[in-house]
Amino acid sequence: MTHLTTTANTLVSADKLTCIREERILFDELSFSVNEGEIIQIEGPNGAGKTSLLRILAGLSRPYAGAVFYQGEDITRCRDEFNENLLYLGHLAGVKSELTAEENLNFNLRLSGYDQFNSGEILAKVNLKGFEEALAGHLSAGQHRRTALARLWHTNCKIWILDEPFTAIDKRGVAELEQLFLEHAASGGCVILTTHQDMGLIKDERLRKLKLEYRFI
Amino acid sequence: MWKWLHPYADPERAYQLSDKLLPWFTFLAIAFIATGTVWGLAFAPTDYQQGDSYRIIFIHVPAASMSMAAYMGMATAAFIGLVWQIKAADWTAAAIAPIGAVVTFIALFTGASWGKPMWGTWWVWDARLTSELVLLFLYLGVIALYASFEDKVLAARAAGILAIVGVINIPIIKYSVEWWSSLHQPSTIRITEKSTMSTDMLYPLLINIFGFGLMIGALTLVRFKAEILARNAMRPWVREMALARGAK
Amino acid sequence: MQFDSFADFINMGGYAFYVWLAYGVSFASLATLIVLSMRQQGKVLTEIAKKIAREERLKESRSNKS
Amino acid sequence: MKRGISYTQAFATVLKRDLKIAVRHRGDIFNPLLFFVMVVTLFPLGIGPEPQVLTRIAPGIIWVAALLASMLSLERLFKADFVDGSLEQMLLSPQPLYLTVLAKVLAHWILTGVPLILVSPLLAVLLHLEENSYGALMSTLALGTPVLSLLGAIGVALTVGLRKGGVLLSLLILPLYIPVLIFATSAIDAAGMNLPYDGQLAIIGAMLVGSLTLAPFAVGASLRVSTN
Repeated sequence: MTHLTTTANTLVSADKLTCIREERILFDELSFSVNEGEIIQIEGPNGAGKTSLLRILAGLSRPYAGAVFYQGEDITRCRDEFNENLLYLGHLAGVKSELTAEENLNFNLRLSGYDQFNSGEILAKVNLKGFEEALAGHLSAGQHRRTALARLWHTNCKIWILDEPFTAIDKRGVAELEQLFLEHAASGGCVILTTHQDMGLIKDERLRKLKLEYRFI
Repeated sequence: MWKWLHPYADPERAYQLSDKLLPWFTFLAIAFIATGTVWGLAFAPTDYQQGDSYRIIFIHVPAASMSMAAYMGMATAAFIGLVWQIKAADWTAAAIAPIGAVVTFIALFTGASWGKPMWGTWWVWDARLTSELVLLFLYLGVIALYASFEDKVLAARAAGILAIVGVINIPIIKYSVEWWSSLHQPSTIRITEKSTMSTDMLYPLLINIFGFGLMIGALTLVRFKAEILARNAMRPWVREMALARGAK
Repeated sequence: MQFDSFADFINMGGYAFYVWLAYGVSFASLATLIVLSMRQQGKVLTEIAKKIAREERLKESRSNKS
Repeated sequence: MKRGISYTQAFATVLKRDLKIAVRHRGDIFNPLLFFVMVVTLFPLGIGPEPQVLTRIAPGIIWVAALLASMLSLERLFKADFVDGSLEQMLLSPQPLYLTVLAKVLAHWILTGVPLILVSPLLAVLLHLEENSYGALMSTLALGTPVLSLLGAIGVALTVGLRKGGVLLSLLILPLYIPVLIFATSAIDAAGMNLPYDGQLAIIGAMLVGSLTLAPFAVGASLRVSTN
C-alpha cells in the first residue's frame, strides 16, 4: 500500500489489480487512485474488461490478485463502511417489473438506509412525474433506466460507480446527468463510469481517462 | 498465521514440491497395499463365523474410513482456500473430490458384495451403508458443482462452500441414519467385531488402511499437478512446458 | 499360507465370486482413476499448447490487417 | 438525507417487497402447492387404495412430497433478482447481508411453506393417516419446512448463476434434507402409535435453530460467488 500515491482526499485506490477471465488476462498489476472531485472514464474496446474492473472496484467481483482500498483499508475488511459510501449501478438496472416506479425507488432508497424522502419529487427530477403508479414492466426502456438512476438524486454516497449510465437515455437526460455528475464532483464526490457516448457538458480536461487495451494473452 | 504456507502457495514451487513428493507416495502406497492385500487374502486366518468372505474387509474398511477422511481433507482444504484465499488449497480440494468419490464407491460396492453372502441380499439399509451412500451423493454434488462453473476460480469457491456445508451436516446425517436404522431393524448382524479380531487379521487391515491413505495422497498429488497447470495457463513456465510437449 | 493349494485360494472357501468381485471391481475402478488422473496433465498441456497456437494466429491476423 | 433505518425496518422492507412481488405473480405460490397435491394423489394410484397400506406409508409420502415441492419452489428464491440486477444491489447495500437473506428466505417460507402446512391435513385424510398423527404432522411440518427453505437457499444461492442449475440443485440439497425427513416421519409414526414424539420434535427444533444461525452466512457467501 506504501507505493501508491494516496493523499488525504483519496477515496478509492486500486492496488495491483489483476483480472483473469476464462484463462485470459484482462488487465494485470493495474494501480490507480481516485480522489475527491474526480470524474474518471474507463475506456476500451468490448471485452477489454471495463465492466469487470467496475465490478471489482465495487467489491462485487474478487480480483485474481491485488486489492481495492477504501480510505486505506481493504474493502473486503470494511465492507459495511464502504457500501455506505458507494452507489453502484450496473448494466442491469435492478428494477423490478412487478413493482411500480415509486415502489422500486422506495425500496432501493430504504435498502440504502434512507428513511425520509419524497419519492414523488425525486421521480419528477428524472421526468417520471405521472408514472409513479405505473408498473416498471410497462415503462419504456428509457423510463425503466431512469427509475434506476433516480437514486442519484437522493444520496450522500461519495463514490459513484456507473456502468454505461447513459444507455437508453435521451439527449436532454444525458445533459441532466452530466450536470449532476459535475455537481457531485464539485461537492467532493467522485464518479467512475464507462460510456460509449460522447459527453457534451463534461469536457475532456475535466475528465480523467483510463484506457484498457484488449489483450490476447 | 499460516504465513509459512505461503511460499508453497507460489504455483511453480508447489508444482515442483509435488513432483518431488510423488515418487515417495507412489512407492509407499504400492508397497503397503500390496503387502496388506496379499497378507489379507492369502495369509490371514479364516474367520470362524464368516469363512473366507470376510476377506473383503481388507478393502472395505480402508475404503470406508478413507472416504470419510478424504472428505474431511477436502473440506479443510476448501476452508483454508476460502478464509485465507490460498489458491493452492482450492486446487487441492478440487483434486481430492473425484478420488474421494471413487473410494466411496469402492466402500459401497465391497459392502454390497460382502452383504450378499452374509445377509443374503446385495443391499441392506444398514446404517453404515446408507451413510456411505449419502457421502457419495455429497461428493458427486461437489464434483458436479465444480464442473458446472466455467470460471474455475469461482467453481472452487462454490464447491468449497458446499464441501464445508457438507462437513457440518455429515455428523448430523450419520447420527440420524444410525438412529433411524436402529429404529427399523434392531440388532442386525454386525459385520465387524473389532474386539474379537485376531492380530493376524488386524495387521493387514491396518497396513491397507495406511496404504489407502498414501494412495489417496499420491493421486491427489497427480491431480493437483494437473490442476496447477490448468489454472496457470498464462504463466510463462507453464507455457514453456506446454510448448515443449507440443514440440515432441 | 492359509490355503492348501492355489485352487483353494481361488475358491476362497466357497465365497470366490463375492471376494473376487469385490477385489476386482475395486482395483479396476482404482486403475481407471489412476489412468485418468495421469492422463489429465498431458491433456491440460496439449490444451494450453493449442491455445498458444490459436493466440499466435490471432496476433498474426491482426498485424496483417493493420 | 438522514439514514435512520434500523435493522428491523430493513428486514421488514425486504420481507414486504418480496411478499408484494409474489402476490402480483400468483402462479409462484400455487404451482408448488399444486405439485404437492398432485404427487400425493399419485401414490394411491400407483400403490393401490388399501387403507392399511396407505396409513403405513402416509407420513413418508407427505414428507417426501413436501420436500420435493419445497425444492421446486426454491428455484425462484434468487433467480429473478439475479436476472434483473436487484441481487447486486442487495449485496452492495449497507444492511447486513445476513438480514437480507433471512428476510428473503422467510418471505419464501411464508409463500410456499405455510400453504403447504395448511393443505397437509387434507392430504392426510386422503391417505388415511392415523387420527392421532395429525398434530405431529402439522408440528413437524411447521418446524421442518423452514429448515428445508434455509438449507435449500444455500443450494439455490450456489446455482443461481448457472444456466442449468435445476437438476444440479436436487443433487446438492436432497442429501442435506435426509435428517429432517428421518425425524419428521418418525415423529408422525410415533404419534400414530400413541407414543411420545417430543424428542424428535426437539431435534427438528434444534436443526431449525442451527440452520437459522448458520445457513444465512453460507447463503451470503454463496451469493457473493454467484454474482461475481
